[in-house]
Amino acid sequence: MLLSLAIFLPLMAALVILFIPARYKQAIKIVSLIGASLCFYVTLHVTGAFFSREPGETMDHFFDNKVEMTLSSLKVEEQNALRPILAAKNFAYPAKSVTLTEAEQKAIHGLKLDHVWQQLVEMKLASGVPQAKKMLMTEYYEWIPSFNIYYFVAVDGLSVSLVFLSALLGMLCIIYSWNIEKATKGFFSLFLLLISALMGVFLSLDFFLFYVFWEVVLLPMYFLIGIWGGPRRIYAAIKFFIYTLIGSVLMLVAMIALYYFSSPQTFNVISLMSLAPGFSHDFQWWIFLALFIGFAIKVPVFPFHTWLPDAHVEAPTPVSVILAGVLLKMGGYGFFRFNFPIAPSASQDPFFVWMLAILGVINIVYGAFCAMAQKDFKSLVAYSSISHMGYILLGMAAFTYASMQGAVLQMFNHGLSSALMFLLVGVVYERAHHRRIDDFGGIGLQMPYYTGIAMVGFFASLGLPGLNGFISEIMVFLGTYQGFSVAPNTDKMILLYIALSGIVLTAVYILWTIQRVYMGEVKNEHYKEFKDINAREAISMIPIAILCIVLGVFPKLILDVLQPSVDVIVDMMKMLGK
Amino acid sequence: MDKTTLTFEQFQPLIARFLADCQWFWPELLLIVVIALLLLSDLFLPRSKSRNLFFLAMLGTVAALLLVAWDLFRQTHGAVLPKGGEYPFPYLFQGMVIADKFAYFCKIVVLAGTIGVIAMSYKEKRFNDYTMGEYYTLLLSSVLGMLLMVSATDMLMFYLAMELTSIPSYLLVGYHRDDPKGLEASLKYIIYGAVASGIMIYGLSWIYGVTGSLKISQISLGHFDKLFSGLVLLMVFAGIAYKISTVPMQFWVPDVYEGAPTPVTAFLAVTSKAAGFAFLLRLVHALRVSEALPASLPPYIFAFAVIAALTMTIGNFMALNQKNVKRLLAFSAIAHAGYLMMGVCVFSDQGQTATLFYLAGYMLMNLGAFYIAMIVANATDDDNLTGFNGLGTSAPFFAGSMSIMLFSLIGIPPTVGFVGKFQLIASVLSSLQTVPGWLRLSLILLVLIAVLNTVVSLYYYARILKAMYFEESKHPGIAPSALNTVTVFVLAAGTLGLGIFFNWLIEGAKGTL
Amino acid sequence: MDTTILISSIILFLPLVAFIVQIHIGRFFKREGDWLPTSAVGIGLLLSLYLFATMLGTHPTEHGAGLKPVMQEWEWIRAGSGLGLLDIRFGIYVDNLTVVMLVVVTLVSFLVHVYSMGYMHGEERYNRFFAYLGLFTFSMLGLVLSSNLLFVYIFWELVGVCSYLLIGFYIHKDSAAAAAKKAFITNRVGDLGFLIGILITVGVAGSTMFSDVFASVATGMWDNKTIHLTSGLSVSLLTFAGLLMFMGPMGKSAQFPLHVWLPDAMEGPTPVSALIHAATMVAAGVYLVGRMFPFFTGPGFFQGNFFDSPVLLSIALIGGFTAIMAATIAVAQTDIKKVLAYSTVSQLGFMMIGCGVGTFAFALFHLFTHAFFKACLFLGAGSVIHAIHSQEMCDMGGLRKKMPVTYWTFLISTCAIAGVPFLSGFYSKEGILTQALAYAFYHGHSPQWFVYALPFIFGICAAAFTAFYMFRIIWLTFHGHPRDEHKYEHAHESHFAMAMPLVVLSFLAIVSAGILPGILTGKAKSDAHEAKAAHAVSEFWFVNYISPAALVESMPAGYEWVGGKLQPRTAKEQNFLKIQESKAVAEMHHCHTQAHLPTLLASIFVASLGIFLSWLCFLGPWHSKNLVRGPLKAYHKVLVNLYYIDWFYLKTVVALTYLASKICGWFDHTVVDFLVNMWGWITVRTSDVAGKVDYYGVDGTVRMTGAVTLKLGQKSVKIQTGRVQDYIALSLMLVVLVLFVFMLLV
Amino acid sequence: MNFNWLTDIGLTHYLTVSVVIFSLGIAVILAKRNAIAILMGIELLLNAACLNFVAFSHFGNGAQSGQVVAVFIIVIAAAEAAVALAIIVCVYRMFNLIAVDQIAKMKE
Repeated sequence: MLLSLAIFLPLMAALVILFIPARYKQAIKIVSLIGASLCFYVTLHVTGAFFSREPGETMDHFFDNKVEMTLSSLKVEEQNALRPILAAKNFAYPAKSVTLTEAEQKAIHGLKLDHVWQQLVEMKLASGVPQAKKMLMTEYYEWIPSFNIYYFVAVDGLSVSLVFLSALLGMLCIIYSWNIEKATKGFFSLFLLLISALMGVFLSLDFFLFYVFWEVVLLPMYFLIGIWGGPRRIYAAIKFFIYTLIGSVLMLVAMIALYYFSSPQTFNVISLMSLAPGFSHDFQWWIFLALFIGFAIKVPVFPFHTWLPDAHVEAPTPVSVILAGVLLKMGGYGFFRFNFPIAPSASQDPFFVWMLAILGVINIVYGAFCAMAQKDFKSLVAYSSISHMGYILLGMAAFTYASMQGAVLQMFNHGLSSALMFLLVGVVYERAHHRRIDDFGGIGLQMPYYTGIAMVGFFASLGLPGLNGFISEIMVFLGTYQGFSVAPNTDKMILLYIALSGIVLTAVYILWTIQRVYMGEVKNEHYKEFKDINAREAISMIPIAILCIVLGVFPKLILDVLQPSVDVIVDMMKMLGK
Repeated sequence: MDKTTLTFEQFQPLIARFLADCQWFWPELLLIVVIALLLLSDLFLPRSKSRNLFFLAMLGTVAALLLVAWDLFRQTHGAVLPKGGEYPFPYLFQGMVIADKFAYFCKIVVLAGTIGVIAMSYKEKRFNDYTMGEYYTLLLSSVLGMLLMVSATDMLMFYLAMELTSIPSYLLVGYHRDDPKGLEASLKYIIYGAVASGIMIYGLSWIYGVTGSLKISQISLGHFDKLFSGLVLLMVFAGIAYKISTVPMQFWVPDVYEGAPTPVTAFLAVTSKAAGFAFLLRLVHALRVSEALPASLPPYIFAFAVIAALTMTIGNFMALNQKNVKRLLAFSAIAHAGYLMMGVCVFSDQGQTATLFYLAGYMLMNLGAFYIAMIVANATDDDNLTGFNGLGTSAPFFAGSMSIMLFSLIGIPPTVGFVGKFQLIASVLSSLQTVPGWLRLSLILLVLIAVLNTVVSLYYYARILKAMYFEESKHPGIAPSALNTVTVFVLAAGTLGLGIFFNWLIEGAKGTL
Repeated sequence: MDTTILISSIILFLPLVAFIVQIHIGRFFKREGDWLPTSAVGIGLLLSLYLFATMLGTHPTEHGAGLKPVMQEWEWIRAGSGLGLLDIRFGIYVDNLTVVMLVVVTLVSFLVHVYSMGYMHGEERYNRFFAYLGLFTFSMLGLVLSSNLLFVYIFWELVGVCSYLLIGFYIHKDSAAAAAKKAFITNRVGDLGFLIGILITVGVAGSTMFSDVFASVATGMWDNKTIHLTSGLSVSLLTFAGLLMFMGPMGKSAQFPLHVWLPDAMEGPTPVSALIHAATMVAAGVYLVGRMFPFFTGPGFFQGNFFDSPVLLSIALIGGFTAIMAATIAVAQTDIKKVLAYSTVSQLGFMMIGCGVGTFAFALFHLFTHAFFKACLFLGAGSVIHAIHSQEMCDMGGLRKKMPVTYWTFLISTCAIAGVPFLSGFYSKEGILTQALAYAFYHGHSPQWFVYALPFIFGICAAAFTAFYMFRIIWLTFHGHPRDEHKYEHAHESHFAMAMPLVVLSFLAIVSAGILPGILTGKAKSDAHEAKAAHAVSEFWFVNYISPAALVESMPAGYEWVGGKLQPRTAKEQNFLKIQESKAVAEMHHCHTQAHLPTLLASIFVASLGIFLSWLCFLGPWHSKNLVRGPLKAYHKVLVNLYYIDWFYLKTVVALTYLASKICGWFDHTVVDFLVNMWGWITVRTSDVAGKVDYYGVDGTVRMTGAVTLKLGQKSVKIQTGRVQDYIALSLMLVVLVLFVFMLLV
Repeated sequence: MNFNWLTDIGLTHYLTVSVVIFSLGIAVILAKRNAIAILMGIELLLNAACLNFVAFSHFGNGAQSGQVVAVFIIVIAAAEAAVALAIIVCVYRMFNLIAVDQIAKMKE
């Protein structure tokens, strides 16, 4: 029940806000804050389950009990018709396909049990998958029986980190956007809708449900950028919308193809994982490509990244914090949840491994160089996000325990550090009303406390040891070295060396920015009377800075959560590889 | 010439069967009564009062809808079924008309659409100084024609029903006698429509000649020369294509939709398209079932696929630069006809359910779009997109529902548009397994074209969103009216609701197989 | 928890606590909380001295003198399992070398804290300065104490960031900001090499612990591994990793290619220069080379042969070249802090020669002594600058009478660094030079004997130049007539807080090597005989404690995972970490004794030559003939421009990166921004104009696809001509088209 | 038995005549500018269909339904003509011209 609460609490708050007349701005803000903090409170409970000794029922037990329950709810003769057939079938992990013989088909059809049989097979397959052992708090209700679509929601290490991130950033952004005056009712209801859609994306395990939440994220973003954005906001909004729509329609085709080519036709991602080895290699190849493009546009990977700088430059600060902090992770999350388990043999295909490695390196190096060339502070931070996401691709190309875990951790860390950086830029923008880096100068003296937090933010994204950026980078590098020193892909080692140069390039453009913005003479008199950050900004920034430091010094905190579920993905791949 | 002449005894069972069949014909009969009442009342009512004929018309349509529902309920729960005659029950009146679940589903869709159109007509500002009696008469007779078209199983019945639908709509298009655009539209419409039905009936004559009967189930052209059967079927398809506005015969749509008064445009776009597709589905089902054709189905699949692709692309590309809202929605209607054709072209049960589902969903969202376009046109007297500027701030409710409609037309998930498009693409992809090699590639191409068209369509729909929310301009605001709010709310809630809880509609559409 | 581990962890974390408290609420304490970090480091100093005393006091067993090494580890990062396991552990490792380094770091840091109380008094961000000093000491101590190569890297970068913050302390000065950025980026380049070295080591040895790394070298895991860079050239992996790892020290200790940041780092306040560029940070590089000496030597280390490893040779050559280059530049500098900076670079070159030629003990010994007298020099220069508010030597002159304490302490340290006999500098430098000459003799018969002789030649010349430029400072600042009357009147002796450190440091400069060995060696000799210590006992106490054997032999076995908990590995007999006697050791001993006398004479001669020449040029007869304008003009110009290295970097590396970023920025904006830009009204209107092809080119593929789609939309709408007959004609045409397609297929 | 084209009028003759009428109708519709002429063209189409139905019902084996269809077609043709003329009158009153190619203000 906890997960559905987490998903729909912000939505309910949004609906409540719709009924408050627009002139009670303060009431609207308070309600939205309550909604977001409640959602964060629930997320804390969910994350708590991962730290406590007895984390509660895992998914495979859940499904075994559900199978027993559905069987016992049937009439007696139906039961003894189904039980033998069920026993005859093989549901162990790589169960390529589950087909019925002619006789069984007729028997089941005779008793009008097709739908029940379909549900039982799906559940048995899902409970066989190793990943199910790591999933907690499963919820499984019938939604659209005619297309075997279920409201199927669960959480594991990989998704809990991103759910925690989106809940935290959601709450902090609502605190930060306390001074939004233009159509506040619209802003806060859309923002809460966005948060609940994001929670939905990370928690849903039914492909159709995932796709619905994936697209629902699109709508509020379009309006948030389009209405409250900067001068070229309309252009940026439609550009963002079209880019993501191209990606998601390709995903739609892949989703439907998967549904029709899986033998007990299902949208259930976990049982698809069990059926995936059954697909032919080139079918998996095309599915991997379609899903890859869909997710790559969101990550943004090199050729599809041009929407990100525009969206960031034009979006208002809280929106670009959520955009950088969480939306970019949807793509990365998609790779781990959908691309690898559902197209296992295609993901080991040398073509894709090379593509991931090369695109990752291009992202890192090209992103860094572009960041150096930017005049606008926000687009600089946007390009730095592109550069940081390159590590995730590199980690995935290497496909070892350390590099995969490093990539997942990099998603979480980059979420924190880029969110913090965008808040920093927002603070400066609110005072100076412009973002041209060269016109800033000497802010360090004016606003010491702010500069302190800025140092934490910038050095976290620089990858300074002692802050969280370093942990994921070092894990990706170590993992990638392990991965690339093994026989098949030793010739990719040169790519690792180029990627390593990234740490120097990142240092260059970040320090150059710090020098131009925070240090040096105060260029124009107007900056003299900048006040230091007020309570609202402080509350929204300090938790993230503290998290950056804590995770940097004591990474075991989050690694214990991530390790089981990321290792299980790698084990599944290795098991199929042999 | 010793053709058998019927004696009275032989004639008697026919009359009995006819009277029994009438038991199942109540909705149509009721409509006829209402039409008659409307005509009579028009004589007595003074011009100023003719507006409230709306209530009579609305009452009649709602009653007809309830009757259809009642018939459906009766049929499935053991009512006494008419016996005798060479055609078993579902066939009424000697096999001319059928009263199966498919017909009932489509009748409900058509009647529901009409209710929306009637509500629009009541609110259309420019109708104030016209007598509405004739308007509603023409409207309901056209609806009667659609109800017949939907349940026609005989080509002649289809031709008659099509004419009964088309001819009143020619007049409805030109109802504003002093509006040059309206007249021009109706002139073009009648010429184009007449030519199309002429071609169709000529094709039918050839089919009659070759197969000896006009019953759909007996149409089997498999063993004829390919060119002849192709040409004849295409001529028949030309007629249907004119009705459902797909590629060969879609040129009339932009001008007529722009010229006609908005309620009539909505009527043409929603209900007549639904009736046309219903008959096309019935024809396709007949072709598929009669064993004459199954072997040679792939070329028909390919031909329809080409038509679908062309319709989509032409509809979407032409809509890109439109200024006038109704003209833009006209091209979007063509595009949606293209998507619907995707469901038809796969010749499969899955395709049929997907098309029916999309028809129902399309009725909701398109009616909503036209309704709000009309309200905005009434408020600002500006047919172009600029009429929508600043609607977001001045009338948030209508702007919100318009956004829901637009997102549904684009095919964004939580709406019925997405679910419909999802099922259409699913039906095409599911037929991949049963289709020969070369066709599989073209069907995948069709799906890709459909997907890219969705993205292209996003652009011009988003221009309305841009006008509503991103343009800062003084908008006069919309006069509050109970009927407007209720209808728009019902349509918007329907679009959104069906987007989330749509299982019952799929079961209903599946039931029609 | 072993007591030494407990003490060392207290020493380590006290400054960190001080930093955290100071940074947040420092400014509210009295005297803005400067006493907090100072007392933290002071306690650290006392504890280190206690450890140092225990080390000296322990009875020399047959393993060698000093503490028995102790290690304690805690789990940090675990990923994966089985083959792909990644297991990084945080650990503290204490042995003789660590204790010595602890003393050096805490002592100098404490003195700098005290000194900056005086020097920085009244500065605007006073409390923040002390916070940074605390963080710097913490990271330096962490670097010295950690038992794990990766944690050395982590503290390495932390030290880099602290130097960035300290150099950039005068935040309002643009030059300081630029200098800080330059320092951090150059260090970062060095760290890049260091990181790649670590990656390779982890790849081969499986873990980053020193014990495992040395074990992998000893047990021959690296033997047959080679890496072929280009088609022909293939280098042994160990050498490749060693050279890469040496890039770290090159960056940190400002060796030849990466030395450009050190002179600019003088922008920071003088105590920072003293702390960073005299004693601690730059010493990190030498400490790493010392700690990883077995790794750099390779398998030969465990046969006692430290002289045949290519890595060490290249270290020696780089060190040598840096020494000579920096010394020559120092001669031409007028800014007193710049001269001292270059002198540090040169002395570091010396230490690298020491490590390169095989005696890392003397190298560290030189580090030990250099820390004291260089800190004293810097603080002395600081008090001079503080007095006359200018760093240029041409404003100074004749300050002898005005600032006697500073003068005398400065003179002692200058003699020490110049290599005047019976002072600490002389012993350590002489030790290195003897070993360098022995190294030359050892390789005397090999074909490229000249290459092996280069370190010694560089060393001797550098020693000469050192003497020359150090005494040049003395003549220019303290002797001769005052060049700037106004500043001369204004000059005054600095008060007690600044003078005390000077005195202590100058005393240590004398004592740290000279007298002390006499006392201790006696005792050491007797204990050694009693414990029949196998190792030759040298007359310098330092070398007994920091010997290759002490480094490796009694290294604890480290930890392992037992049932999910970290337990110390059962100390099974690690015989491979023993150093067997071999022929090479005896031969080197012979060369060493042979080289002892000649170096002694050569270094004394060279030192006196340097002093005499500098007296001649700056105080004596040639004083008036300004040589700089005359014959030496060309050389002077080259030296002033620092051999144009800075200029070369600016023109190549920096310019190239800037150009690359400009290209990528443009490329991204125009060519790659290929989204379907349907929204561009401009494109719609201008695209109507035929022949606008160049506009598409510039507009980028995105906008082009957008424009093409819009154009298509526009053109296709034209077929709606409005005339019914056209519609009917078109429809019939389409019917025929569809029929044709239908016919074509079947 | 020889089958003389000229004397024995068979089904094919009717069909050829109807095809000729049909194509003439199409030609008239496309060629003429006057709306009423176009109407005549439409009538031609419908008559061609009528002819076909009657011919097939006579010669073909089908029951007499062909002629029933013909009657229906005539009725519908009449209805269509009436409505078309009504519209043309209104158009004439508004534009006082019925040249179809000039009444084309609504384009692209």
